[in-house]
Amino acid sequence: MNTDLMKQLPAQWSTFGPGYDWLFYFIYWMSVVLFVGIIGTAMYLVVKYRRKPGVKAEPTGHNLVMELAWTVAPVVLLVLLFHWGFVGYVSLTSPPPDALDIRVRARKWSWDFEYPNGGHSQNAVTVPINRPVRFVMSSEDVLHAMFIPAFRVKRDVVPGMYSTLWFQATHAGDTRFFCAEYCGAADLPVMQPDGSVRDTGHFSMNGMVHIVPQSGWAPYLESILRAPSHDNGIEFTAAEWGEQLYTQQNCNTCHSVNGSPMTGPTWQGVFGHVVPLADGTQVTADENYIRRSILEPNAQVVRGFNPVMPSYQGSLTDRQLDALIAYIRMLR
Amino acid sequence: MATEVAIAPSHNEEPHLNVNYLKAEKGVWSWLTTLDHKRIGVMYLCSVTLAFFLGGMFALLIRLELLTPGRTIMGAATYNRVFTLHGAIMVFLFIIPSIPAALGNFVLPIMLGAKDVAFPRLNLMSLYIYVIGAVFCLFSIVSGAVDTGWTFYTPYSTTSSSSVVSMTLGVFILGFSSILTGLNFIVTIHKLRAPGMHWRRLPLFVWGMYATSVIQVLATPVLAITLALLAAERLLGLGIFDASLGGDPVLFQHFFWFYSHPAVYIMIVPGMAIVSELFATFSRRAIFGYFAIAMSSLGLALLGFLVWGHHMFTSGQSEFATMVFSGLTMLVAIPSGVKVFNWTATLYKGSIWLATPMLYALSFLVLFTIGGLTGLFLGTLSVDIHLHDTYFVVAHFHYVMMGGTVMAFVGGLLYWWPKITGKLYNEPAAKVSWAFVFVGFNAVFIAQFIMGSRGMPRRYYDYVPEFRPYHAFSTYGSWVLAVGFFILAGVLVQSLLRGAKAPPNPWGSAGFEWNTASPPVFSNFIDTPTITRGPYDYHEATEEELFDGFPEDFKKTES
Amino acid sequence: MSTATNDHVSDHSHGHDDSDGEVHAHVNSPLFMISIFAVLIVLTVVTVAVSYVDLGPANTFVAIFIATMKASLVATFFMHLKGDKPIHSIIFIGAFVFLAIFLGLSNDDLATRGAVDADNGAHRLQRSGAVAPGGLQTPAAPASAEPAAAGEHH
Amino acid sequence: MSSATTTEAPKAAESGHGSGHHHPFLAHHFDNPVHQFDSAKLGMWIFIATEILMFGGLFVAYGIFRGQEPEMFHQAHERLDKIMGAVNTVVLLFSSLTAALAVRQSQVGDRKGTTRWLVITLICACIFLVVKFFEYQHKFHDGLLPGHYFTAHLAQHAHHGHTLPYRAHMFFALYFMMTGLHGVHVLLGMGVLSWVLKKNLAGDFSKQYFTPVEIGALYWHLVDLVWIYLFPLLYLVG
Repeated sequence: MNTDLMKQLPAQWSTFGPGYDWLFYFIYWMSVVLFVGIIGTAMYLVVKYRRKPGVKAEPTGHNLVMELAWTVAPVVLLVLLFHWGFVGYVSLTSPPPDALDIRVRARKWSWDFEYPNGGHSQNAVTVPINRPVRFVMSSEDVLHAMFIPAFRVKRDVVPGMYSTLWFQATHAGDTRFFCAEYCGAADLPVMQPDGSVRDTGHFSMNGMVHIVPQSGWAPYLESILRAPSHDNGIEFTAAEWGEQLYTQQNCNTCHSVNGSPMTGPTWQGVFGHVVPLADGTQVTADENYIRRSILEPNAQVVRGFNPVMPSYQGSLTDRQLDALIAYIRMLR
Repeated sequence: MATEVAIAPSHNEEPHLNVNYLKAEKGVWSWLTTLDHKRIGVMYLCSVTLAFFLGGMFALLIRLELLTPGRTIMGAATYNRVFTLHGAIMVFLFIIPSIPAALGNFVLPIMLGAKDVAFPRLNLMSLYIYVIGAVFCLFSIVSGAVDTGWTFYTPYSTTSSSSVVSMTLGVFILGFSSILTGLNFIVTIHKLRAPGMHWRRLPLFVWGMYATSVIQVLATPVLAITLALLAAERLLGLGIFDASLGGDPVLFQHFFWFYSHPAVYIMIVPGMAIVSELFATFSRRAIFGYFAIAMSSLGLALLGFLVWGHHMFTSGQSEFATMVFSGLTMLVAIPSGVKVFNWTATLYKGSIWLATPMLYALSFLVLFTIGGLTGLFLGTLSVDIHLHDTYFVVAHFHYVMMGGTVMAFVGGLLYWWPKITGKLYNEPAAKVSWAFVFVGFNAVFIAQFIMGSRGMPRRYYDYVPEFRPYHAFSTYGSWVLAVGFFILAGVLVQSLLRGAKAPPNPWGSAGFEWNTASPPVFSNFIDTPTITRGPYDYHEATEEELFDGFPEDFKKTES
Repeated sequence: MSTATNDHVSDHSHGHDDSDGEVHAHVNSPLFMISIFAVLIVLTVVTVAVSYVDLGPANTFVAIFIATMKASLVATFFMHLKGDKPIHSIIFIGAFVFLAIFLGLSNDDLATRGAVDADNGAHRLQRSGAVAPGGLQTPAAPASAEPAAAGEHH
Repeated sequence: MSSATTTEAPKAAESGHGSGHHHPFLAHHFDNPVHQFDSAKLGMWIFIATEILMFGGLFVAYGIFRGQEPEMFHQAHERLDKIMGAVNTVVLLFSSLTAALAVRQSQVGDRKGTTRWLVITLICACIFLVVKFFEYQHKFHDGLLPGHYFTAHLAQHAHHGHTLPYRAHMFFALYFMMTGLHGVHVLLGMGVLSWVLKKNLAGDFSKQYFTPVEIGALYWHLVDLVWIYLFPLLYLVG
């Protein structure tokens, strides 16, 4: 095993990192010393006083001083640990007032990040370096938790209340965030557009944190409101963008594009057709119907399906909605 | 001791009181309706062993699935059910009843010089309640299995389509079994001590059982009401824990951990209790700091009720509560440390016999020390934030629960095996099994410490490829561990079938339970014993006398 | 069992049972018990009467105080804690101590959320007023809904 | 104050036998009736402690939610019937008295008296449940139900022109859980007391052995104790 594999902590990329790592390794080495001390002594005694013919154990005495010592001595250490841990925790929970707020919405099993200018990104978040960033997080369904190992931060996302988490990145680059609070999994693997099959669930609720230099921050914010571009600089068409959003927004978790029904109806050949609804009526799948189905999914549920889709109100811009509709239209 | 004949039977004349309890009555029915604490203990032992086997199989499946990223042998939904079942079975069906209800039931009354526990009918009832609860838990497997994790956190558990109600009902019922065992032990310890068995002469195993029983009695009812609320939440939409109805999901965690943190001490304190006995017996020396060890058990029992919030540092709990809980959590280190130091001091100037039970006791010392020290990381607030809900936590509690309790359980099982079955087991083979278990265990969980602190979250079906070496190593370790347990099973089966007949005191222990025949007679003692010495008075006997009988004990019967 | 029994009993019942073989049961006179009952009824009347007077938060305090008085009477006399072995009283009071720990440390969290970062643990964002998703949705019928009830209680 | 005394145990010991022959109720692992009685009573007190913590969970939930929304609790509690609650309180207190008297008669060896007081206790328990039934019926009718079934915020259930806030279902969730669990305990208590009554009628008890009467009564007092707290917290102050 190479040495990197044996390292106890991942690279640290936030202002919390140095203090955290110091305290972690302090406890680590303290534990090593205590472990070697205690277990070493015990093993030495086991060998030295192993059973020998004719040698009898000596009666046990008392040693009040020693007993008091090992009861009281740890207290000093514990108070110290508590103090350091507490100081670290206070800074972890006290975001500076000028922190940049990013609104985070968690749902089974994706993350949505909303930036101050109203733009969104899914399952990947971009933050500027050397600037305090505060995540204001909420969950629509069950408990989730935002965990960014490189920043040494974690906080549960609880339905019905907001929770916050802040950090200041010190290093440009990409690192991963995870969902750390168990939130289940889809019953069946999900067909990907490329035909592969993949499971989704708690374990797939991770993504990348892109830390960009200060100079890259404003251009990034601007870019998220526009359609993405191909490598040659030509902007995506609406349908192409829609196809990208289909996976980015996890529509593929429940909707296929090849005609097979999943948790939700397939998108293939739906546009312009008459759709039977659960309440017995019918509706023509036009732009308005699709738009409404994305924003208020449970208003008009297709017959044979359960009203389980979360609302995308607020997580898609108008232009993104148009792009998705264009994509569905193309699947006609 | 007065010259007195055997205690006459009461209304029930059938069992032969002075006959080996295994043969006192015949037939399956006599087992199913027995009120004898020893037989009930044996039946519990079989049940928890079965549960351990089942939980262990699920553990092997988990490790096998995690051998490679992505799908190895099962889908994600199945994986979630498997790890939930592993946790729920191991916690509720195995660890909690293992030492108290199985071994404790067998040896505790004998150690006290009592003929039975205080309420034999309740004792039998608790076994049947356990079986009924287990049936409900296992029924959940066929009815779709539970995928919530053993913690049943809301709102996932109130919205999950899996069979949560069957499992919670099962756990609810199991709780009553646990309460009855605890209640029975407290009364037994208070009321059924033999003449001369003062509180200061109680074996440390009994002190540990006493502390455990107090927790069982005080904490388990809260689990019952929590699960009742959870079931009502699912069935009626009660709303107490459901944010969409104005409730508070975090409140569920308070309710759950108010039981489940003390439950951690229901699991570990009995382990410590056994280890105290083993250290004394196999060092041939009174335990150092008897009083400190006894009181530290009670201290742990009390502290167990004050620190539950340390499971919730990142949960959205208020910063103030988090601080209070962290401070209180630190205190747990003190009684734990007291025990470890006293055990180590017991070895000093002893005559240490490295029989297999002692090897398990020493493994307990090593592994529990690691488990305890890694607990310091998790109790320290800021450090816990990064480690919470990662494999670091998984490794930590397995070091305590498995490295601690299971090692002690196996050690205790082998130690009392000759007493329970009247047979000796193959010592060299048992040593081999110990070596596999010890090495395998460390291989499984050391890797998990490293990947956890490097950011691998727990309860993950799939993982980023970076973590693959650790997972693979851990899985290989699980196979070594499994081999160890299979050898152990072979040793025990061989002993049952072909084992040599055990003398009354094969270890030469000064413990009172070894004064009885192996296996004990139906009423434990032919004469009610009078206790004239402490349970660790090794200095009062020579090595030969230890095996043949304490001079003190003869003095009193001859008088 | 002669000597053994004596040892036995005096040992395990904490020296309480000096007179071997006596069931230590207090037999109160019926009149005494009826007078306890009368006090309980008076206390019930008082607590109901007080509930009609608006004392603010003191109402709760008075109600719990009177209930505790009643409970103590029942436990002391009807349940014979008086004159009984002290261990029974210790167990009984001990249960309440652990209950107090449960309530105290849970409330310690619930009552102090949002103390450091006002948005953390809040059901509604301070600046925008947005209600956290997944929480209580005020139903459509507006007549009954308290306009800002959802989650605003810290 | 007097004491019921057993003299048999020491005598039995002197004659060199276990005392079991003289006491058909005495289990083989106890020395004498006192020993058995004390053990049973200790066990019952421990059981009472578990019951207190079990109900305690609900009281904690009550305390937490009430602390968050005292106003809503206050509005909601006004929909409970104080008079019915008070009547039930008196009934339960009286039944507690009669249970204690049953124990007392048993202690002095008055089998008929024990029967009389046990029957009265059971009648009180029935009255309690009947009153409870009418209360529940009224709540059901008014839509004062927990969670999804709560409809009292709708206009058709307005009470003197007032509708309750939607969140009031929390109060009723707690109300039904607490009184429901208590009701279950009343039923269990009735079962226990009926069993004691049956044994008493069969003549199983004596001055030396009245453990089940004592234990059953202790359980019944516990049911009363819980109600002593439920009544003011739910009906009086909300």
